Amino acid sequence: MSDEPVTGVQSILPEGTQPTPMLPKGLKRVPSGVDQLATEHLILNVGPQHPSTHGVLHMLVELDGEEVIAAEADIGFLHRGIEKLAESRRYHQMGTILDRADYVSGFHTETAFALATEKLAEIEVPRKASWIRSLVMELNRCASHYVWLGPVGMDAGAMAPFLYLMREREMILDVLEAISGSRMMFNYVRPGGVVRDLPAGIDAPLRAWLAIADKYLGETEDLLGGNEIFRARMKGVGVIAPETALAFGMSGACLRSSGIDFDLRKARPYCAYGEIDFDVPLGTVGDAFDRYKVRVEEIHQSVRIVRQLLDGMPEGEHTSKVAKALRPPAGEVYAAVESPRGELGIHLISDGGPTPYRLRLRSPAYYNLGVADELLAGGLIADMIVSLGSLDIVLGEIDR
Amino acid sequence: MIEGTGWLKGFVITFRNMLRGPITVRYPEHKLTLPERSRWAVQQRLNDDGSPRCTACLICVKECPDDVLYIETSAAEGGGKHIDRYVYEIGACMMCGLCVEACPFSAIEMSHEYELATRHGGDLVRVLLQDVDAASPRRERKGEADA
Amino acid sequence: MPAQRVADILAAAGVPSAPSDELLGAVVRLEASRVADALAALLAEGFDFFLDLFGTDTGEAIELTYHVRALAALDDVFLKVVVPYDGEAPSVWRSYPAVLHAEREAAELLGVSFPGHPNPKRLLTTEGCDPFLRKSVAVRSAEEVRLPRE
Amino acid sequence: MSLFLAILLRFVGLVALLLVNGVVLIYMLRKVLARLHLRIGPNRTGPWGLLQTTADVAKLLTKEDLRATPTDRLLFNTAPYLVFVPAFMAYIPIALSPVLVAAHLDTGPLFVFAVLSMVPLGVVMAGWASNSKWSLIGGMRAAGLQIAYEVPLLLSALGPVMIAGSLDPLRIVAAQSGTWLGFIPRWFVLPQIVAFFIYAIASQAETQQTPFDMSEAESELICGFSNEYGGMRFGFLYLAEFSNMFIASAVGTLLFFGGWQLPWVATPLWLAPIVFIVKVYIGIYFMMWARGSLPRFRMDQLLGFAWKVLIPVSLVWVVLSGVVIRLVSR
Repeated sequence: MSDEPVTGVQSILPEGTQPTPMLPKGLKRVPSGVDQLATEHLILNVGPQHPSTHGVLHMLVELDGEEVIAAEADIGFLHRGIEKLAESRRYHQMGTILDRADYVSGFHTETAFALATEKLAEIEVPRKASWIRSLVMELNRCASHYVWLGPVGMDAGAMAPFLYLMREREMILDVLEAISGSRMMFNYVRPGGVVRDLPAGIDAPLRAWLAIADKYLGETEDLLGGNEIFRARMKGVGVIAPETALAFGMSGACLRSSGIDFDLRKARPYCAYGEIDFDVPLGTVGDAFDRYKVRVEEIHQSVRIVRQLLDGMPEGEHTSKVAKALRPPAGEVYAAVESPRGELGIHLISDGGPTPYRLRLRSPAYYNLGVADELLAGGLIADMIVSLGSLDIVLGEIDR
Repeated sequence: MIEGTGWLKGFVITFRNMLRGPITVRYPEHKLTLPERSRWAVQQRLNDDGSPRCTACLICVKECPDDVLYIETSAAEGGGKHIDRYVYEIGACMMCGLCVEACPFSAIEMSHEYELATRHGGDLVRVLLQDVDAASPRRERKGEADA
Repeated sequence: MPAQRVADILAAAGVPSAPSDELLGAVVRLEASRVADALAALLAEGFDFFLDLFGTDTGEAIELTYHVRALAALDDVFLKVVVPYDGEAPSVWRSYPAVLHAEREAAELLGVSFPGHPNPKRLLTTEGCDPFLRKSVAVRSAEEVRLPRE
Repeated sequence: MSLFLAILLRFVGLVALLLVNGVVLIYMLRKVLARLHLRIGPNRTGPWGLLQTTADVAKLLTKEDLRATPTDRLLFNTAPYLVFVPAFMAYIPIALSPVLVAAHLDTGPLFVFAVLSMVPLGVVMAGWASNSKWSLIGGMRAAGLQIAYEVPLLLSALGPVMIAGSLDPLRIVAAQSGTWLGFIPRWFVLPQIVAFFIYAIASQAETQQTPFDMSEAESELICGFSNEYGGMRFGFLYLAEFSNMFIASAVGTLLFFGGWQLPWVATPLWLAPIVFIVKVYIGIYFMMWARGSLPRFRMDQLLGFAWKVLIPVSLVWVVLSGVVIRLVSR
């Protein structure tokens, strides 16, 4: 490394060039010409303290009246350097920071890391541990989709579904708390298995949720997808063509709503998914309404998966013996899970030490958000809010 | 735009939910029962006679990712260790439970104490043990094999 | 797909590379200056899904890893290039626009540059922040940042 | 009684009605929305949270009067009053009973619509003077919306007026007394059902309730034109909104639901105001119910709906009911 201290934006710019000002790429700053009036474009800062940016996202948009001409996502307000911190954590401690990356579906990040470590250290995972992981991940997927579906209804102005979905989400979080000890920061999945077996009596609250999940979700579907205003707001808004989705590395429901059938649970089954029967819903148009439909159907499928997992939960050990001070051999692995937002990958490089040499979190929402600059231009402000919401971004995971 | 009856259905659903009644828990009067595994503030587990189980082995201190535990020890008069202070900074604790998992003597546990809001910053630093002799690790290990 | 096949594809496009099959999968190592050509060739061969770009400080240089996938055949390929500290690799956004954010992130966190990037601003950190994914930048421990205990 | 005293009494009465209404409506909105959303609503201040809005008013009144430096001082300060005063004036011809009315105006509904059409002026003023982009967009939206929905609102009121043959609220109500076939109240809502629906939609839009809460679409514009306001200036904007709700429901009651009259029985004079208020509050409940159940339109869809659907339908309806009334009355 050079002795020169690297400071400022100059470090990432070629020699002699000046940093560009913070303005959107397609900025025009010209009279609009639409109505032959000398109207000037408006630069609007949406966020980082805006009710609809779902966290601390900052959107810089250029407006002609209410029409969005250019937009640029500005992220990093929640950057905590998780990838750097991971280099000083031992393997069994990693859950504490990985939970905080994607804070609405911590189990997925934890499991991705556990799978990567197990691959690297060649640890066998008991069958029951895999099933428990699948169970908690599916529950977590439902909780995450609930907390997407509600706010996206709020983005469109409907407040009721949000609060109704909180009711169901609470039931799930109670179950997750009973299993792991915490409602969101679980720290439960470890390399080799899970920390503790499922508690006795977890069946009852889970079945109680399973009994109402489809019915109550149906009510929300009537309130949102069945409502003409909501349909008018979502249909044809934020259309992502399949080529665009692929080019921007989108995954998860955003990719599937564009009609591309790719789900890691089917493509590369991990945990218990190889033994479970479920469908992968697909969209056709790739607009915000398709993303809504795909995610709602995913909840129904998750309910189905949870029912199967609960019925067929195997007996046995919940974890294999793993040394507390795990030192995987030097090497490099990549393991991924299908998180509620898409392919969440952990790229792990070990040098044989007690902590990872490098841990890279392939964050799905980070890549899904990449399309925003292209997606939002051309719509109205209201469309921008809905399109952005329909991407299901979680800033904790994007900024890491 | 209002061609369908979906919006009318919405009215029916919100009304039905209104009849279902609130789900809010009126917090200070009513409290939820926490699951047994709920992780909240760390507390000491004492023996039946009130003596600490802690041996001041410092494993929990080393394990804690946030470095919220702190033990000051000195040599006890009759040999062994004397715990001057066992300090727990609850304000920095994230209740991950790693210290409890690591403790070989089951000397600490996660309590269900969740009402942690306080008016004084000083309350966020707790002294869990003060001026007591640490338990002898050998005796504990025999009695508590695989505890 | 074995790494040798990937190397053949790259060789046909005139990019020399060193393939190896590792625990990670098919890994191909090549010159940093040729990475844009290599990825363009892979895109033409059906590697349509860009997963990730990230850098690792190996202690001597920065190793950039490009992870692409042929979605239909479910083949993963890892391209690895080594650039010196404060060195550069061409931006590959014309093949994969997905890399736009990742290149900005790698640039600021590892102190390399990507000529050809259309919007080379900082992404996650603010002006004056060290490229802290380098090993030479230490994480301050909790003891260092903590207020002194009384 | 001297003229001065009479005027003073009426003025005080109106102010009291408006303030009490505001306080009660805010409490009611919170409770109704909370119940619709499985919540409890305010329940800490006073029994059942009854004093919550009183506490809020006290808070707003005692707050520091802040104004950001780059705002236009004169316009910024006057805009809340320009919004509030028309809302206040609209109470004048509202007849709670045949005698309980601030001023008996022959053109009651017309007067209400006329003064309420001044509100957009204040809203645009507030939006522009705030020197905030969000406020500006909110103000422009509110103006566009109110202008668009004023037309169907007026047209929908024409039907009942044509049947009654008068713009006088007393005569409109009087025309709705009695029954058809002995048990159906002669309320204008039945023959004028289409006009009633148009009125309901347009008044929901005029009072800026979901699904028409464009100007303060909180998920888009945060707080719209009232973004930069605080303290009692914000209180005035807020109060005007709630008082408009009352006006909209009250005018609807006068035009379509027989005003202060009970169906089937003669209404004693002392009961009339109570009947009227109850009817108005039932109307307001429906407005709040819609607010709690529906998503929000997009601005262009909203304007398209007003100009392309509501106005043509109401025009056709006016012609149709005019012809029918002419034929029936012959």
